[in-house]
Amino acid sequence: QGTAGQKMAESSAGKRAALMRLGRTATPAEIKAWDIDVRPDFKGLPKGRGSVQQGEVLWEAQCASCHGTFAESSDVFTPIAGGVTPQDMKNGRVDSLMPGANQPNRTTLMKVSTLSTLWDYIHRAMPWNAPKSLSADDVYAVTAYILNLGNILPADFTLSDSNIREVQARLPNRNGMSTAHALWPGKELGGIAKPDVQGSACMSNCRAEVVIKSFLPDYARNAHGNLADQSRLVGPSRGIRTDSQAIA
Amino acid sequence: QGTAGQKMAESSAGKRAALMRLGRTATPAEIKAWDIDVRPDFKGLPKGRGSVQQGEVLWEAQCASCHGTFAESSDVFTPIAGGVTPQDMKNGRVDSLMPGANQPNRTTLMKVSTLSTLWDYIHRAMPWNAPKSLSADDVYAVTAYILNLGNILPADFTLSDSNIREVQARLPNRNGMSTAHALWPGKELGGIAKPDVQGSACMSNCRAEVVIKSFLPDYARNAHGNLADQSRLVGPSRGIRTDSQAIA
Amino acid sequence: AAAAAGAGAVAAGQATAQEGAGDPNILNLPAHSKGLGQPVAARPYGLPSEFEKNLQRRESPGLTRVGQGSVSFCPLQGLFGIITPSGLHFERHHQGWWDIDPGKHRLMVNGSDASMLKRPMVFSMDELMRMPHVSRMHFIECGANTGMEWGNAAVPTVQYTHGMLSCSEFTGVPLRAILELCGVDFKRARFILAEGADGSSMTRTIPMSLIMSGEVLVAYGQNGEMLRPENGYPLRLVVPGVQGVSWVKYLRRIEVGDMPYGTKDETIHYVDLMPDGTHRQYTSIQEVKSVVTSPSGGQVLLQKGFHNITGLAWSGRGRIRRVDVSTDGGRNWRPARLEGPVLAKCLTRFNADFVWDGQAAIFQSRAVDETGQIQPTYADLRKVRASRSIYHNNAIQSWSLEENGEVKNVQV
Amino acid sequence: AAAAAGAGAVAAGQATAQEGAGDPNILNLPAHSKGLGQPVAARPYGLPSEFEKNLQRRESPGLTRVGQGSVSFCPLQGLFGIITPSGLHFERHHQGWWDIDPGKHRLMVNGSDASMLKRPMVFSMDELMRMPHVSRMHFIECGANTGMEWGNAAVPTVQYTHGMLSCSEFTGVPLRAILELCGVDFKRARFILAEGADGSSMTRTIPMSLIMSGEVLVAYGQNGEMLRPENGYPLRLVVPGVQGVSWVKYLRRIEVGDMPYGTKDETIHYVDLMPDGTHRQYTSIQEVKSVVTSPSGGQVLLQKGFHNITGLAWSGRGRIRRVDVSTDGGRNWRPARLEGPVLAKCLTRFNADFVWDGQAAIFQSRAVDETGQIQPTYADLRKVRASRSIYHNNAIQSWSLEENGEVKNVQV
Ligand code: HEC
Ligand code: HEC
Ligand SMILES: [Ca+2]
Ligand SMILES: [Ca+2]
Ligand SMILES: [Ca+2]
Ligand SMILES: [Ca+2]
Ligand SMILES: [Ca+2]
Ligand SMILES: [Ca+2]
Ligand SMILES: [Co+2]
Ligand SMILES: [Co+2]
Repeated sequence: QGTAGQKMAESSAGKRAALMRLGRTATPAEIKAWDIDVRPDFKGLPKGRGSVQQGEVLWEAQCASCHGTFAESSDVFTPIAGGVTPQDMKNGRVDSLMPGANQPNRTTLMKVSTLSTLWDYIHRAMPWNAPKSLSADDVYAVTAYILNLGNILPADFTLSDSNIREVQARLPNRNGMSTAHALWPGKELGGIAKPDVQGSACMSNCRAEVVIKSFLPDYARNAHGNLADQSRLVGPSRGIRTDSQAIA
Repeated sequence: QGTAGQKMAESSAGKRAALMRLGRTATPAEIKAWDIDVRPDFKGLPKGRGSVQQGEVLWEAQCASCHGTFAESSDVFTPIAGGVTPQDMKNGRVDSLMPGANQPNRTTLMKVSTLSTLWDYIHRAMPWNAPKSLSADDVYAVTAYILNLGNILPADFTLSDSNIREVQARLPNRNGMSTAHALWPGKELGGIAKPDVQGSACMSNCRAEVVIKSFLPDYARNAHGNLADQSRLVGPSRGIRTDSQAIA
Repeated sequence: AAAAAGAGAVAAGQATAQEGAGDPNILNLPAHSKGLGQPVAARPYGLPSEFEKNLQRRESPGLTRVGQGSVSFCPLQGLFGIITPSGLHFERHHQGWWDIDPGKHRLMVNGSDASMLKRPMVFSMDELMRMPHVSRMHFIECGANTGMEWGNAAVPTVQYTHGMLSCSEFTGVPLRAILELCGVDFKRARFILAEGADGSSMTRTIPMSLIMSGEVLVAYGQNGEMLRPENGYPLRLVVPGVQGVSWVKYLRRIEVGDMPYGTKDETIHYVDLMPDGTHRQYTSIQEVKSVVTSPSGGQVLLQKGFHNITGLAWSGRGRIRRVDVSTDGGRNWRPARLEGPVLAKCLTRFNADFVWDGQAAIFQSRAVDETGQIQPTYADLRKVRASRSIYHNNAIQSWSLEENGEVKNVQV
Repeated sequence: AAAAAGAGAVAAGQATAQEGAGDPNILNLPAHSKGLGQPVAARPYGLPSEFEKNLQRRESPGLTRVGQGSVSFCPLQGLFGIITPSGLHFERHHQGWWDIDPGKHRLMVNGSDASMLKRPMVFSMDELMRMPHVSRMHFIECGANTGMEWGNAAVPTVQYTHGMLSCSEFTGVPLRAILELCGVDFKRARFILAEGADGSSMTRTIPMSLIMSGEVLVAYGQNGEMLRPENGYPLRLVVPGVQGVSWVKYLRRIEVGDMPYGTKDETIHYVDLMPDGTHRQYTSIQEVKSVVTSPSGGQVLLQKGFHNITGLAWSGRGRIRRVDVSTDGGRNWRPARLEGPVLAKCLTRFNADFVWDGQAAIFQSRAVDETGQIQPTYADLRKVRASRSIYHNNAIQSWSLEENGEVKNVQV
């Protein structure tokens, strides 16, 4: 005891070899248990099938309580169905996303451009309070039903791994995505190098007059509890009182 | 509402003037209430007096429970009296601080070099559970009694603001302090510029053999609770078990 | 309507205007000067003062409908420096948070097909924590931060306008090193999928170029201790400069592949609606941005005279180069002082002097990053992206100081 | 005597040696992957995971006799990076800690006599917090840290050998600016007395030269929020590089004067006994020092193979320039990697590779600061200061790794 070894300056090869002993090979069963993602090219999609009608049963039993019978509810989240037209399905672009379209909500079906996304997400995360409880066939069925609620699939349709690419080609917003921007930190997506918005470095007399274009309305100011209770009790300022007494 | 003023680039004079409006002059009564320190030259010492006998009464009522009747106790803190000799009082240096003196404790009276320190501290902090409750006369008295317990003052002595300098000249360790070191971050104390200890930059074969000169004994290893409970539950290591089962 | 309470209406602990012998808080010694306090380790893990309870993370009423799929905002109005206290770090959960047993947690690395790597692998926390690690300070900002303000001033305080922002020292293993251990074919595998272990099993595509730079960390440490459960204990991905949703919490799996994954939160959400009706997909970088945190909306200045304007600046593209401050709504600007250290993809605290003469004022700050990007005005931003983008609002924030001392959220 | 439990005796959550179909922690999805978690703001002020409870501040049994005049040590063995979580910051109280109402707290500045300044003043927290402030990261170390080890190896873990050490981002006003407001005569007033408001009303003399440098702060912020009560809420002095006892908590008063004050904690304690029987007085600077925090005493390495040696280095004289690591008790050294940022009078985290072949080893680290001071061995230190100094032990720490994986505190 007490003699000191000589373990100086390990070669980087020695270090690498030692590091290589950390971790182990994943078994096929383990990969199967966790590798559940489905890509836009449907890599990862399990075989299976489910009809709109099966989906309806499932929806009403396990989904409608949160999302509404017609997937129209915004009780727990934004609506899933609504806002898309047969014309959109043709173009692959959703008109109600255009400015001034007066569409009150942006629904899931207005935005989703890849069907894999819906399938993957329902499979991994829904029902919200029991995620990963659905079988692959269940997911096919309920996805078909959602698309039926959006008038994208007919009521007698059965969605499966063999026809899903055709259904992808019907998605209303399938052509609605762009990666022509500078907000991806790499060149993997093409994109553009130069950011699209730039500010001004002007230091004096930068604008003729300053007009307040938007002023927080009183109801919004007072809708966040008593602001006096959200500020420190010492310092240069206090929180403004917005409790019922103060705003009476 | 909504027009913006021009409050640009305040001159540093303007800023200074604005800063000068922060804070206010302290009133004499306020300074009196808080400026209680007593310096080594006795600046700050209030007038007053107290005898060893008065001090004894006070000590037994308010101090002895923690420090012992003879200020010898280490129940709550290190002993206050003990370890000094008449010879020390002459030299102003405490022999029992020398290496090999075999003094079990370093008492307060062995170390204190300035009497102001004792007076100031008792006045501001004692009794521990009721600090700042003693009058100036009380502090003179109990200080006198402590010095009497250390055989520095006779039993019939009365300590006061007018004789305290003479008592300072009797303190056993009054010449025991040095500021000839490099651990004061400034030139205010003289000191020395060059640190007194320096290590070695040797990188290889720095010592012929490595001998373990001190090894933590088992009783010390096991005297800090179960070390297994003091270490994270994951990571490269675990805490060693030192509970009664492990060391049985 | 509400009658705004002015400075006079607030009872302030000023040392000014002392009358008579003096302040009773000085003359009558407080209990803590005359008694014995509490012992050490009374709280083996400490907490803030009872007087600091007002600084909490809070939800914005009406923004979300269920707490497990919601946001709590960080109280930026009361914070100092650049480190966010972990207890006040903003939260964003999609299916609720968990306190996961780290002894049972695993990280798997696999490929979208077998040719992407030599060996799919599994690591325990014990093993990950044995690898060479780094610690780095970085901000994390939700892509939807300030999202409620795209159209108009909508919420009252900086906690709600900008509070999906926090900054910590993160400790972990560069993901690159882990991928190298698995023998990843970096030529083919240009993307990774990061996947969490919670109910949502959050998935996001991360660019390999960012991983190759060594910046992306498989992190377990945050501000000196382990990640908090709300922030992904025991493992989360740290993707500096990129929006928070990519910093996958409860990280359980990394898949390497040759195309992006089009996950729910990069196809249906976290896509930015442009004026032509298309959505920008895979928008990730949090661009140069800043905000004055004090004075800020919902505050009432107590007095005229000197005030310190303070705020935060950050950029997902690198270091902050400078910050300018305006007190007249952007007509005139002057440089702010940057507090050090100024680190890449990290919050930078700035300060500027302000002497309040009692007149109205409009506070703004404008950051510039090391790539030369300048924070835009709302007009600059909307000219290109209109106002329906939800995500990536980095416009200059305006706070209007009224004559009664109240500060309000406005847009100019 | 105790039978040391070797590596095999510890149940470890290794991902290695997987048999059959695979790890049940992977094959059987955990509850958190199949359910709904907790909502945001379930904890408006968050806390660490339940699994982190072992990392606590703790007293060292037998060191002190009463909790209000004691020390709790920071669990360095489990920390990452340089920021100390405020809840784990070490504590040293002399008369207990308090949670003081900041609205009633005052700071007074006066002179030892009237000629020292133009105007004795009183400030409220409201006013102090309006002044221009700075935020800086600094370590704080008790002068008595490692004091139990002067004579021999005495305590088992780095929490007890080195745990009177923490590091935070502090926010506050340079004391110099406050003294300038009071019109201090800097020619005459070469010292200040800092005084606290607790029962001990802790007093310490601070050199004016350090204040003139702008480094000394009247601080209210710590790691982004207000100081914790245990650390002096609402106001403490920050004296970078200087031992913790000078960082007066609950700061109530600053007196400027022309001589040092000889207070109890600079005359009877925090004086360093030298071999000639004199005490060094006003020893303040914490000299260059470092310690390996993992592997460290009381730990058991789980496995042979790669390990990351990690630790902390710091110097009260400025930045850390380099750290060397030895695994053979100081015969041979190699440079460690410094994690950035490397800041003055701040902790610096270092790392070094170590491949454990199962043999015994002795870990050491040795720091060098920007002034060229090199951390000494115990022999170097004792040659000059012997072993009764109590304070300012900055010797190189040795940890002995035994063949069974246990690490023990030794001195070589
Ligand atoms: C207990 C409530 C609940 C139940 C039951 C539920 N969901 Fe959901 N669902 C939600 C919430 C909340 C979200 C949003 C999650 C988030 O924040 O990412 C959501 C999101 C979705 C989305 C994505 C929508 C979008 O635009 O992001 C789909 C698709 C979906 N649910 C389908 C289903 C299906 C199919 C079922 C039944 C099998 C189901 N849900 C059951 C609450 C529920
Ligand atoms: C309730 C217990 C208690 C009582 C009563 C008490 N003391 Fe103390 N005393 C202490 C403790 C504990 C300390 C150490 C404080 C510290 O940690 O700084 C101390 C320190 C001292 C010291 C400094 C000793 C040194 O070496 O630092 C002196 C002198 C002293 N007390 C005198 C007195 C006097 C005089 C009284 C009565 C008027 C008194 N004490 C009453 C507990 C007590
Ligand atoms: Ca292994
Ligand atoms: Ca004033
Ligand atoms: Ca896959
Ligand atoms: Ca605004
Ligand atoms: Ca004085
Ligand atoms: Ca040792
Ligand atoms: Co988000
Ligand atoms: Co101390």
